[in-house]
Amino acid sequence: MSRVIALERFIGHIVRDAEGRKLGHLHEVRVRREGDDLVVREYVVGSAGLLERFSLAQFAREVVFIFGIDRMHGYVVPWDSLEFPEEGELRCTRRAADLQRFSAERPAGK
Amino acid sequence: MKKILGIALGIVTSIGGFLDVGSIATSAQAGAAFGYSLLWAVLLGTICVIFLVEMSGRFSIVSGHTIVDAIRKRFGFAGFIVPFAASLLVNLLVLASELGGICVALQLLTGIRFQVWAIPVALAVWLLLWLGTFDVVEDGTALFGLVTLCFLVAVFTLGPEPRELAAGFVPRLPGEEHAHYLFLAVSIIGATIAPYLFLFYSSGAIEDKWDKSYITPNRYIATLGMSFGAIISMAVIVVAALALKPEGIRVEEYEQAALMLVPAFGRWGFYLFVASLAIACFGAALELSLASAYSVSQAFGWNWGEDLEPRSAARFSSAYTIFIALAALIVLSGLNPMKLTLFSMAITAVILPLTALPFLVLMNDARYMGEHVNSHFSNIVVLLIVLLAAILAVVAIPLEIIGSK
Amino acid sequence: MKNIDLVRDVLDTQVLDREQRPLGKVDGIALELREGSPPRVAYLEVDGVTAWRRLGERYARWAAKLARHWQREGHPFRFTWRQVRDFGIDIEIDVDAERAAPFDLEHWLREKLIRRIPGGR
Amino acid sequence: MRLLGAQPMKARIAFALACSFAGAVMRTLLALVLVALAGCGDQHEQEMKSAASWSSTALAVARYWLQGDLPDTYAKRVLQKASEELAKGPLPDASEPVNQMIEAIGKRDQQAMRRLIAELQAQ
Repeated sequence: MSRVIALERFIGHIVRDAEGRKLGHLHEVRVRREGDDLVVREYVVGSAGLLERFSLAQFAREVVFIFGIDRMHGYVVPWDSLEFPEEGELRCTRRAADLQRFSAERPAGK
Repeated sequence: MKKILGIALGIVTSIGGFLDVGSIATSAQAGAAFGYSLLWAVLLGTICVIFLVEMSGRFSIVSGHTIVDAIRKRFGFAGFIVPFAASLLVNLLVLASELGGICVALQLLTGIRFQVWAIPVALAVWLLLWLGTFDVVEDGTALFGLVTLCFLVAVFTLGPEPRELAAGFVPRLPGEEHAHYLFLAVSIIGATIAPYLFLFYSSGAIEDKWDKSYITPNRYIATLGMSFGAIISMAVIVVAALALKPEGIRVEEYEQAALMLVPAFGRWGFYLFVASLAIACFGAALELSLASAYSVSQAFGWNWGEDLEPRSAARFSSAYTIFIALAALIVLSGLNPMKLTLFSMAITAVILPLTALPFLVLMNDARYMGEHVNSHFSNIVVLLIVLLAAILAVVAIPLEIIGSK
Repeated sequence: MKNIDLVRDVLDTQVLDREQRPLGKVDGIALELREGSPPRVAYLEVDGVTAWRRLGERYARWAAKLARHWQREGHPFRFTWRQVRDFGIDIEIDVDAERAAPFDLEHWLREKLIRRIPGGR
Repeated sequence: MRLLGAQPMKARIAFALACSFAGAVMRTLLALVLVALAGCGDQHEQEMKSAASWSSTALAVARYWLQGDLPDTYAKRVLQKASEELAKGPLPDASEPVNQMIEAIGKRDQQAMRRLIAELQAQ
């Protein structure tokens, strides 16, 4: 059974982990080109993902004293671990501790 | 050779675009009320606008995109729409001020009330956009804009004391009327760093199809053009300080400002002022209408371009048509054009961070800019001036409203 | 470019038609969530109402009410990744803008406004 | 492109200049904000200034008109405005001579104009 969702409406929404703890906001969706299709690999959650989206990691580090960037962090959620419910918040089926960390200093997967 | 011509033309263009109703009104008030002591505000604004204009040209050259286009992509529709709407609203107020400036010039000349002129003037601006091409608008504005050089000539005729003049560039507390001084400082900065200037410039670079060989010329055009514009703006302050302040005339209305060139030019002075006001405002009104229509089209991904026939860019042409009509309505409503202008300029300063900061983020994005990303120096200069102006404006506007009942 | 960041690189990107004419922006991305295999991008949308929906359902309703004046058929306009001819800073797709749904407003304005003004032809 | 990297010396001088300018701007504006917040707007003083300015405007217009430097329509219009503003303000008496100036322009009566200037100055 498959279902179609409007991705743009979930961008910026809060994601909670398996234990109900807040992981952060959904900021990026990484896809891979497979033939004529774009297939999701992972989701980036948390404020570091926002910086990544703005290509700001470099700039932010330079004005670290203004934004306090060292406290920014994020998680990489694999494609099979994020649920888009009909109602309510986005849920990650894993616990925060089991997820790959994502930091603005070293963009993961690069 | 062609490039040198281009540079020269660019410089002239920016003089035409730089001096507008905002600069004339704020500078005339500042000079009449506070002598040379607000010259530093023009300097501060000019430094910032040189950086911003150079950046916007560089951005379009390197990325092939206009600023609005790129801001929407980076910040998403939801993040983009609020600053965008705010900047359009301010553009509308400023356009109304420009149209008001032309109407006032006609009122000074004919004695017929300015509201009566609102519709003919709006029609004239619109007709030029409807029938003209980008070059006509840009170069025409530029050539006629040279009239405003008369303020510079007036400075030499009146001969200010150089040492006092230099002192005006050092910020100092005035003896009295602090709230009004602050408000004028903010309005001058707002008038100098008009966001439509760099939006227009960035679209212009695309319309003129600048390639990477224009990176260096772009720097000269931005620096020299904006500096010349600033010099004329400063000249207005100096002339007002020399011609109006000693008489005890404060500029509360354009009628009073119109006297400022008489000591220098005698009977020609009045006509030169009227011509400068009308032409500068007309040029700025053209650029503003275009800049606004550009941003709407670029925001929604429509086809745009002043060189297209109205028919093949219907949404673009409709955008400026509607925009000019709305501005004409504001003029018709009979708001005092001088007050409208000053407040539009101060509000411009308030929303400056909304347009300038996202732009700054783009300028540091290597995906767009590659090796041409901003230097730290230019980031910091723009960041500081823009934030400073905005914070001050937030303080100054309520104070001015309280002060003037 | 094998890996693409959907939000950064695709959403809100300028869409051009096959003759490089601006068609609109990528206002929405539809993901197909599949049982047992990773989600795929089903289609991309160019549609004002979709864009306004991102601010909230209320804005979408207003936009839809307004858009009813000029919209003909084929809304919202959708295209698949298969139709993408070039993907860089812009997305170029294999359609004719003049005949595509996002141009309804353009046609409507030509018809109702531009044509009635002298010099508009 | 990196300004600081490419031209260390020039950039350093520019930087020093910029810093001192920025410092002066900051100090002044901070002081201004404080002062402005403290003693914001004396209503009466404001009105006095405005009235004085309009009467000066009338005087200047009259003088320039005598020199033949201003067209009649404009001169009349400013004087009209000045008289209205004066009538509203704390110096309503000054509006009368200004009104007579408008008549003097209508009759192109230079003699009367000189007298009115003196009269207005006396106030």
